[in-house]
Amino acid sequence: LPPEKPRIIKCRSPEKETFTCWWKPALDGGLSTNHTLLYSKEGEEKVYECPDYKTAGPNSCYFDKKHTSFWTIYNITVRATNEMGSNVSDPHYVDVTYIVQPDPPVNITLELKKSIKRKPYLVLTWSPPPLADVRSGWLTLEYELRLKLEEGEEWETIFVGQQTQYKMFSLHPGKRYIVQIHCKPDHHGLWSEWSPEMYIEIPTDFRVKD
Amino acid sequence: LPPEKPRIIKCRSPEKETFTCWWKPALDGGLSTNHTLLYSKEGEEKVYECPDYKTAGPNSCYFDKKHTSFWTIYNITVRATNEMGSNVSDPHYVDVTYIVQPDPPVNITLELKKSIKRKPYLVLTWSPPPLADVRSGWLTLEYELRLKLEEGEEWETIFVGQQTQYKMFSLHPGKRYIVQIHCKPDHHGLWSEWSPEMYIEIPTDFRVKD
Amino acid sequence: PICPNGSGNCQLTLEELFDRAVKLAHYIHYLSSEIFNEFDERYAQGRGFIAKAVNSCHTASLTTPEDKEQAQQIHHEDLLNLILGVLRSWNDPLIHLASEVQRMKEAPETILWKAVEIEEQNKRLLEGMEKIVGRVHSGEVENDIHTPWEGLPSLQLADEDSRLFAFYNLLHCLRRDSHKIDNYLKVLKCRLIHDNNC
Repeated sequence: LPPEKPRIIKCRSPEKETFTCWWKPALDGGLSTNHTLLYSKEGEEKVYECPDYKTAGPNSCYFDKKHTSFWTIYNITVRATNEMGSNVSDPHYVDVTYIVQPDPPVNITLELKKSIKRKPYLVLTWSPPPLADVRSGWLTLEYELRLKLEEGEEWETIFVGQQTQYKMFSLHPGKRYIVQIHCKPDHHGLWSEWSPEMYIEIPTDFRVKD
Repeated sequence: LPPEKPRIIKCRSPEKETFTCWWKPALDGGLSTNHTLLYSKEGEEKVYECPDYKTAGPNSCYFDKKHTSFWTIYNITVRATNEMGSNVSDPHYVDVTYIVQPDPPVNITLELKKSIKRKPYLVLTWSPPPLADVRSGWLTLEYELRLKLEEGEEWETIFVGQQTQYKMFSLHPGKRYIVQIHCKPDHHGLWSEWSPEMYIEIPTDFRVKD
Repeated sequence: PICPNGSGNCQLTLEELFDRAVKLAHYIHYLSSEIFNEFDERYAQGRGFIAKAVNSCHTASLTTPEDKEQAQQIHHEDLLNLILGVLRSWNDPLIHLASEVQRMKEAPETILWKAVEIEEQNKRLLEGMEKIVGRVHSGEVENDIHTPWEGLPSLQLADEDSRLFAFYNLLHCLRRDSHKIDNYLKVLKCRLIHDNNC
């Protein structure tokens, strides 16, 4: 039998300069199957082949700076071929601006502070991922943090816009919290992975004196 | 004695369309002294005199739209003359692009809202200063806001880019805050004065139910 | 992006093209200001270069709008062509700027990186502007507006003061021209996309 239809899983750009697409290989019924990624650009008839099948690992195509334009929409397909025939995936349209997924924020610090009337609060600060920081003004990021009691089930998620600092007021003295932060380009693009889990214990003597 | 050397103090443009220069009059030792502002423009030999000594008050020269060009270096000097002789200031090089200092933002509103998860947040909105024509795109303004607890010492300053609205998330329930905003042209120019202080009290019942 | 149903071709809207061009032009000018300021602080203090840097940009012969009224009165196709002309006029000098900066004595990494980044992003903006002009222009994309740059020898002069002034002047002109492009694109976007109601 000719191979089944392959499927393009996703395409991602870390910084609006390069991007990578991954596909799910076609079920090949035991015959050796070869995959080819082809693409055309909006308004052009010409069809190009994937410039680099290696850099991003198996079943992937990496578009370096030279092959990445963010002035156009890519129409991408993958063709699976074996000795019995071939099959082509559905077209996958890619606009690089919409597939930007930054790396997580870095340098996260958690600091317990006491306000003037001894009210405790937690100050979180963080920095943009190195690449975005260097390109400030070009890649504007928004942040969201989440926290939960260590033994708790439910995360509480808080959107904080472009701030890189946040104050938490309603905390349980004597409890341990887990905190994570992630980021996303301000208009289009995708949330980064969550930053590694960070732990903070609220001391018991921080009891709030009302 | 001839007058001492006059000095050009500063030049400012409030809306990137006109500009004004002010000078410090020369000490005249009691003799009546007359000041003349002369300027030449980059790429031209011709020397012009100040077009309007009146509009901006004493010891000033006002350049209306017709006399204001951007991306061009003005070489400006002031000459003080009395019956004993005259003296010329050092040249003052000005590109109006870099001396735009707008008026503060106006129509500032503060509104307390509750997020879906009952978290209180403050929505600030404002408008550009009336003189500034941001609609045509000729002038693009960026904003920065600062706030502090009424009894606090330290201002927290937040750069908000070109938005004219901002959501503040981490607020002390039961506290009174002071808020101000100022603006600056994108890239070059000077921050406006801060807007008048505005107060907002975060109600205590906004405490999150654990 | 608009992906017309069934047709094999999606297309970026003019608004999306302008959004990206404005953001990129803003970024290029931000870098151009930074590199100028860094160079000025490190190499030009007390040398009185500003007085000499008058009327010496290789793009001076391109008559560009110098105030709001001129920018609003010029036809958008002419302004687009002017932007293309200024961008093209910077292709060559930016290639040499990046390589000559690398030859400078202990040029800081931040200046080096910016010179390369500006050259790359300028090419990118040129690609985008040609696409926008192609969309907006009724006729063929004009290819003739362009001013030659003969400044390479002065970047390689043996006399340090003259060589530093050549760099200063090039960066001064880059800051100025990139600001013009940034400003004109914002005016054009407000005019063509938002009906002068940005």
